[in-house]
Amino acid sequence: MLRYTIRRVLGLIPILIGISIFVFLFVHLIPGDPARLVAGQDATVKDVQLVRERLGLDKPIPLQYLTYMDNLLHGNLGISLKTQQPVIHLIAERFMPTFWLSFFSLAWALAAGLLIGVVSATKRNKWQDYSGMFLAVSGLSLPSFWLGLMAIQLFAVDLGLLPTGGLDSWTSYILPSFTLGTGIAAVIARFTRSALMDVLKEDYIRTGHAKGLPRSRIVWGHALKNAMIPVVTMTGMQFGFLLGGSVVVETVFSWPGLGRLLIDSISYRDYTVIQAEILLFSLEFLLINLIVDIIYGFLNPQIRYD
Amino acid sequence: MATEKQIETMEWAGTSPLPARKSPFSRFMKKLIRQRLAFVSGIGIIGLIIIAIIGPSIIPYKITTVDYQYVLQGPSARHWLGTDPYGRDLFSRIIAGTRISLSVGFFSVLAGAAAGTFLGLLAGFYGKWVDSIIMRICDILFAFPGMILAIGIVAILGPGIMNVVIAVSIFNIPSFARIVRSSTLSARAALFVEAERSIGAKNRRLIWRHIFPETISTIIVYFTMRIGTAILAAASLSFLGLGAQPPSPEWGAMLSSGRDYLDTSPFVTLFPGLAIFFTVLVFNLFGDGLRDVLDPKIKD
Amino acid sequence: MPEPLVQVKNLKKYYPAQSGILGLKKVAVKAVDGISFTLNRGETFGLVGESGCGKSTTGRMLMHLTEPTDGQIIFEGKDLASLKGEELRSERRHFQMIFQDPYASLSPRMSVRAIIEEPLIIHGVKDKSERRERVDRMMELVGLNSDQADRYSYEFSGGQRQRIGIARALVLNPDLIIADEPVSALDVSIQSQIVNLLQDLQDQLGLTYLFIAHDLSVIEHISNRIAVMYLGRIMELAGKKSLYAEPLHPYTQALISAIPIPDPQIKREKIVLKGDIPSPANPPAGCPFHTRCPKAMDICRTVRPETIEKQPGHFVACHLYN
Amino acid sequence: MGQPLLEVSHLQTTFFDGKQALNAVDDVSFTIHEGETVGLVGESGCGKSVTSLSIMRLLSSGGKIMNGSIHFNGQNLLALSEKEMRNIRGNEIAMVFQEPMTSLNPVYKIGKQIDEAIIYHNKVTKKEARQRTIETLKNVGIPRAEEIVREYPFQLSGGMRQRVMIAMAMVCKPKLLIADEPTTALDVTIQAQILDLMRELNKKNGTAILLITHDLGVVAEMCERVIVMYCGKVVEETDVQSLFAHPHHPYTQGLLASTPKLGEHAERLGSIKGNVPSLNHLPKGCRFAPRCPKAMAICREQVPALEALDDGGLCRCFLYQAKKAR
Repeated sequence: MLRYTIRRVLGLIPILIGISIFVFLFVHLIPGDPARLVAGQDATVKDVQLVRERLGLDKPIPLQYLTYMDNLLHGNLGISLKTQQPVIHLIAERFMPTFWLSFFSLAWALAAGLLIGVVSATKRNKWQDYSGMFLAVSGLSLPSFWLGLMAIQLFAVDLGLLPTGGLDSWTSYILPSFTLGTGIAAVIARFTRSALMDVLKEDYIRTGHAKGLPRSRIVWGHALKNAMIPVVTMTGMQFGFLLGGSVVVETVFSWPGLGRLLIDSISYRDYTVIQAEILLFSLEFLLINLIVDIIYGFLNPQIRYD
Repeated sequence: MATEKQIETMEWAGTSPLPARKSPFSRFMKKLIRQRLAFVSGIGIIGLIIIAIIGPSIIPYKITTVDYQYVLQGPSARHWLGTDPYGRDLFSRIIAGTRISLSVGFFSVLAGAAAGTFLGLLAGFYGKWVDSIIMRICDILFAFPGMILAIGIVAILGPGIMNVVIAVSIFNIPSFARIVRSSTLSARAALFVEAERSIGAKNRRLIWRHIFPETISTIIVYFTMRIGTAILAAASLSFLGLGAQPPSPEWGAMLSSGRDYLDTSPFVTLFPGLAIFFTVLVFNLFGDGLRDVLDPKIKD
Repeated sequence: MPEPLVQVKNLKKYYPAQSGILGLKKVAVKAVDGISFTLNRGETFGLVGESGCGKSTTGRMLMHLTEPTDGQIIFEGKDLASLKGEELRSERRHFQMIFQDPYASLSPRMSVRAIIEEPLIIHGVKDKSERRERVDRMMELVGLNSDQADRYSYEFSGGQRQRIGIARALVLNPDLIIADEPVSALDVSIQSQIVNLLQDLQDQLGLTYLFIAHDLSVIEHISNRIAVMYLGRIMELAGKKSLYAEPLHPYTQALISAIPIPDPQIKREKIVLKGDIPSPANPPAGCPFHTRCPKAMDICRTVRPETIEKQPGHFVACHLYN
Repeated sequence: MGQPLLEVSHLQTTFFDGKQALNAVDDVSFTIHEGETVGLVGESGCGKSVTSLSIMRLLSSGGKIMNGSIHFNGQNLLALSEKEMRNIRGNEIAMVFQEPMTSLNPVYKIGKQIDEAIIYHNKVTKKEARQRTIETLKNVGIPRAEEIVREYPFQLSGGMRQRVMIAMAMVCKPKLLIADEPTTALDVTIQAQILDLMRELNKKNGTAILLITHDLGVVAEMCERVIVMYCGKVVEETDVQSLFAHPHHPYTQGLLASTPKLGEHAERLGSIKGNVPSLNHLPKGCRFAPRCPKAMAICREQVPALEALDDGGLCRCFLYQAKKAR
């Protein structure tokens, strides 16, 4: 297990370096002169030159990259072009609302997805299965922004039960989490169903029956524990979907989080913030997948004992 | 060479008549028709394609016709699905939008699939350093959540529907590369490919005549399943203002412009959303059916 | 005087395996660890052993499906192990292989004709009607109805599919057929059909067989000479009569005694070996069999026994005879 | 001879695939007495495994017992509720399968998987169950049983896993053990160990064994009585000595001739022409007739009955019935 974990962590290093290069190159890939971008469209040629020197943009690209990495490791993500504040402050402010939104969405997705998946697999080809899978494929096909708008219309505007947007109290979490988690719940449900059905075909399930165990014990004990192994891995992959989806859902619900900051920054062409956010999102995704890999190791004795 | 022994061997094999000849294609069609839901959604897809092709020429109103007399009208006999804030006919705009969504979904997946398939075949067949390099690049691309990668790309290239196609195809590359690589690996290890190798077939023949056909059903299934996702992603980007720009009748963009009138005229957001939902749904259902027939091993 | 067709000298296959925290420490899995034997023209040479003994790897190395780590495979004065590229490809048609699984070894996408024709196309038989004729002749030869050449392989039963596999192997007129467990996936009544077919084809075409199997009864029936393998090494090699009448190696003795004989009248004293077959990743030092050998001595635990010719043509690697 | 322990009569098991109904087991009857070892022999698709799964009532979906009865200790298993049947499975009738590599749950420890069977069938504490588990593991020849209970299946070899499977089957001291090709997946030297163990358990505990196999050698070594099946029907049933000395049914004769015998040095093997027909293309009349070298006109028209022979065996063949009639 230790060996496995160390290998996973070490395996991340080349990916981290790759990401940092991509993100660093981001500003350089934008058509036009980066110094001009920073200085603004109406700056004089001299001002642009000053900015170029101040930011080290006149130096060779590899050297710029090293400087960028040095700053990064010291927690310096640059200055926002729009507000002139350190980017790290902007992000820190917005981090927690996004974190909790992701957390509640995932919790809802797991609860709904696992339940539907298990019921569908055990009631194969019965009405429970058909309705479960109909819900799931619908959830998979719903545009989240539309689902969010319809939910606002129904629960906030028509019924007046919940806030339409923003973050004021815990009730503010309900609609956005529901919207963001629905698509993932659908994926989890479908995946759980097929994983569980595969497991139920295994020889050791037959062994369980031959021992005289009741079906409930076989499904919830023997089968589910095995089926969870691939489900956990897949849920980690879905987290990327969650982070991407949060941009959309935060826009719909005027959520004070990272996703909306990203969209706002794009409309203001605030490239340092965009750059930092892309880096942050991918780091988060990698971290989640590392955690998932470790959970996977714990579920799978073959790895745990390796 | 013909001896009596030959006749004897004949007899052992038993020349019992075989049942009617079944080609792989006829087996496939038979199974597909048995999947009723997939069959119906296949018809749905054909319907959508027809609408995409002839729709713009049969719609009752020009999609750009502004009519301030009929702003935000509810559904009526005159405007079946009502009108938008500029008094344009929603039904006509939604029909016209079909072509945009379908082509964005199709071409972005096609480009991603072509590149990903090529890379996946190379990585899976040659292994070693070719595999390492391709897969490490895919790992890095994978480390960016799909939508974030697309947003980043649009931020570089600027908003616009073409750039959305580029962004969505780039985030499709690594998923296709991975899935094709793994089915290449299993095909390469398949005994009949090994048998082919033992006869002395060259690599090119192995890849294109034996391994690629093995991966094709996986690619087709995955292709269909990804179209739905791609349409959703493109609509989301347009909704965020990064894709198609008004007055384009792109569904996501229409939805975005209607959201300010949500409380008074919900149909302006309702109908484009239903169009997206229905389109993505038929592709997902068809993909599910294809998967059950062609390659039950693929998971979402 | 037997005429040697292929000489295998000190053939080895080591697979790298990783261990240690970072997987940096390389440990070799010795799948085949220095084996030598000669295949004579027109004979059937049996290679027998339990799982992990390296018998299939040996067959695959002869076919160049696996690159040998070391050693020589000498055929017509050339060392095949060192050949590469085009030269290797053209030498390949002298050696052909029959596989264990008649289901997986035939492409589900090709008709029977296309499958049998494939070797001809690859080796440059351009004339379509000649190919057609050769395929038809080959199908009749292995007992298939050539009218069914346009069927797909999945429409046939296991035994018929194995016949297709045999036709594919024979269509290039090879010298050597490597048959890797060709009957172990088949039912008993079909097994004997295929075994008989292989024998008939050998008589008619003068083929040489390397017959790989785990089933000693089948091996004994079909082979002229037999090599017994254990953990990558040949323990004993002899003509079939002397191997069964007078097995020298304790492993061979145990193996023969372990086979259930379909005759309840025969009561034998059984040698039941203790313990499991060790993993080839971590084989015992000295003689690989010493952990289970009822006659193991001290020397067996440390020194690898040399192969000696105890009687003419009867080789054994065991300290009991040194 | 002891009491009849298991009495299968006129069992018919059908698999439904779409509109097709395939009789995998068709009118099969036999008995097993206490302490007896009976072999059920046949090639793939002959219905031997389906017969054993029918006895356990563990048929996969699509399979259904349509007819017949299965009496165990005087109780008709087919009339029991699912809950009552659970009390029989693993407790009075236990089963060992062909694939030791996949028949154990990979995420549970060995000990837990055996304990479970004890706890479900007996009123014992976890500690007592564990003790019995260790004891049983020792009885099936597993060294360091105390440590093995804390290990996972992937840490054991195939032979050891099959021993664990046997221990799991024997832990509640069943009266009948059904072993479905228990050694087919194992190496020859390991097979010898497992057969040895089963013989010993049969002698020591008096457990009756229904041994399902395709290997006539295993049958000759293990069984007292043999039932030969072909295409879902019993074609011959007799004691092991007469089966090998004087096989009656042409199928049995062909099967024996096809099997190579060690040290016999025959030039050619006997063989049965043709292929086993699939269940949806069964011939009219005797199912073996198209492959039978002695087939007569009547064989292609009518299905022969399973009738007693002079030496006490049963055979389903017109050859002998014709003689008798004459």
